[in-house]
Amino acid sequence: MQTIIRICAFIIFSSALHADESYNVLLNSMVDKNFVTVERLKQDELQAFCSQPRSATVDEPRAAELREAALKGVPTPPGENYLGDWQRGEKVAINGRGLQYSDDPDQANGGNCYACHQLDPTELAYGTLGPSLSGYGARGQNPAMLEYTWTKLWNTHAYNVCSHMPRFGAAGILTTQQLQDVMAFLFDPESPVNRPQP
Amino acid sequence: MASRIRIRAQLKDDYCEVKALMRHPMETGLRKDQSGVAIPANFIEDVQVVHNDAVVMQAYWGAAVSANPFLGVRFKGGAQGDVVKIIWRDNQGDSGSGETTIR
Amino acid sequence: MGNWDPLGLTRRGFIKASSALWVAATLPQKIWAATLRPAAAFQTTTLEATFEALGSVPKFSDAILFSTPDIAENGAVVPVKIEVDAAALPGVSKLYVIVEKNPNPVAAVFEVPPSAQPYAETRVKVAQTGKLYAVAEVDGQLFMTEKETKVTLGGCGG
Amino acid sequence: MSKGFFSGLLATLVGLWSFTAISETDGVFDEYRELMGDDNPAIFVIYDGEEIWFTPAGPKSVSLAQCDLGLGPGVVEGAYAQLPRYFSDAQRVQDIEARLEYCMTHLQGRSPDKVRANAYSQRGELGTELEALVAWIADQSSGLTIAPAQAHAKERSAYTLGESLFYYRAGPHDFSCATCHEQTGRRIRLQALPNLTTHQGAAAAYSTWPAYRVSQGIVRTMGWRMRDCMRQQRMPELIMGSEASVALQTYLSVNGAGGSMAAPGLKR
Repeated sequence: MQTIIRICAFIIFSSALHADESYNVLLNSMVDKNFVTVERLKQDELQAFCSQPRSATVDEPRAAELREAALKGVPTPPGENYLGDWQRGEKVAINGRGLQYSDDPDQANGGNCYACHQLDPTELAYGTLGPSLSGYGARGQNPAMLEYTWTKLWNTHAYNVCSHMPRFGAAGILTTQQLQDVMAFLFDPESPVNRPQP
Repeated sequence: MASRIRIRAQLKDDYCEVKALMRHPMETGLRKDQSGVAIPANFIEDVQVVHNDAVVMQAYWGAAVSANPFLGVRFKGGAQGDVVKIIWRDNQGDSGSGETTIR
Repeated sequence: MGNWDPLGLTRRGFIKASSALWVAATLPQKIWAATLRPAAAFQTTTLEATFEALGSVPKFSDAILFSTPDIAENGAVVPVKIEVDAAALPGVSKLYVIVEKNPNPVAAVFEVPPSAQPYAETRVKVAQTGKLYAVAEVDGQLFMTEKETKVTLGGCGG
Repeated sequence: MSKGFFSGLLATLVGLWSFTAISETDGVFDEYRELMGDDNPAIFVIYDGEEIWFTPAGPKSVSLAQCDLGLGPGVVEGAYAQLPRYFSDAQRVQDIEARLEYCMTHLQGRSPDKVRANAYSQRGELGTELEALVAWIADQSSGLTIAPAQAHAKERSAYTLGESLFYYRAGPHDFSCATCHEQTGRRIRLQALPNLTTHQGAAAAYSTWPAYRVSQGIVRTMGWRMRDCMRQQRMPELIMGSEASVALQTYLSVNGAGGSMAAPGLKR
């Protein structure tokens, strides 16, 4: 029993060491540039947990803890108002700027949704790292759907702990208003996302 | 500086195909450099393709032609071993030329 | 994509093999023809003004084959190729490449002497998604073909 | 937010966001690439690189002709395909950029800070000395097999480090290299993304850098590509020839080993 504990301790310790080594190497290999500093190289718990190949075995109890923590941090939008203006939301979805050292920090960040998702079916330049969201509104606009989607956008790890989607709300990439607008872009029947396929 | 033009001329069925790459920034005058200073317009305005001292294509370009421009033209009457020459001149008065033989 | 040796010479030692085909830029200068650069046509800022500067709005013609990609990976370099069917439209003396939404629509003009084929290939900058026109001039009359090219955004933020 | 109420529905809803793979990624730009043809303006830069290699420079006014790229002083042909490798004089694993910096500072007596500061073209510049040298040196390995040295312990640990850096998530977007390059057949916007964890993907990517970037009109190096990927990940600026840059390139070259060098490539 004690041996097992020791082995576990060793595994945990050595993987922590490993992450430390990566961090130290990165710290010595990078320099601050414009508004982006080496502070960003520090990992939070979730980032450290998710820095392994997709094929790696997941420590399920720990994953459950992290999901729970992520879910707890998701606020309800002001006045439980999930839906903003889809036209503004579309601009957020198209805009890929923000938080790179080459970007203007005074401009609003974009969501860059098209980098990974299909949305308006007439837009050809969409990525496939994430699933197609064309016709998303047809999946229903009930309270459960709204809350689910809001949570997904705010902190995707509440559902899928090592998802590669950014934590748009939790990490402060988009504002609450921008997120409400993106929600409308996804759900509004008038939004091009929900136009019939050409 | 090494040559600023690369040309190849090849005999096809009933014409000679000339393809050329020129080394030139083709600046529009609308771009700014790192420190925000406008980069002056600098682009090839005139290009001539000459075969046996006869002009077989005269091109006039604007700043919208891409950087390191490519030119492809076809003319009649070329024979293997003939010399094909290309001469360019830009809006700042710089010029360049090069030649090759038809293969 | 990586294999770009146009002369079929390389592999390594591209330089050794092909240096004979290179000439330094020190040849006798210019054989400039008696024609003049159509400066006014390069300065217009709208399609209408451009056609006005050329003399008229060109008529559509199937004899002009115009190759541009439907989607361009990058607006900085969009390949264009114009080829006129000389049997259907003989006597072409000039070819124009026009990009509708550029600050100055006229990108290139090619004067085609009788010894040349009505054929031109180059690469142009296309500021945004829009139409490109290939115009051919025959005895002062203008003919054209149009094609839409979509300029896409890059992946990682534009 | 009221957590419990909808929890029964959650499992179903999570499924809604689940993945439907789309793999028609290739082909979108086929027509564009066909019209582009094979003409690569990198050729001009290759010539510059050769000239620079043999031109005396620096306080010591010597050329790089005695620089050892791993196959002995002055041997350029085939050297690029075997990098990164361990160099006993420098006592570290180096990529082409770290090695050139070493030769410029040790043979030519130049300042390392200046070499690094002028390494990559900035906006409005049309190519640097380093970019030209790398283009020429890579061309001298064209057609040869990617075969990075892995005999030395430090070469092997560079690979292991590179692998862990590849998966290292950080920054406001939680990105790592793996975010975009761990799956096959995906694309970002319209750009196809190589799966760099596979031999095929890594070989295709590694073999075609340095590359002429048509969008920038200049030749860019693999080291620059690493820096730019880090920028896109919202990370700070990666130092040329740094341990992280070399480790990541080691990870890619070893994954791509056996592929055939075809650089300088031609890219968007």
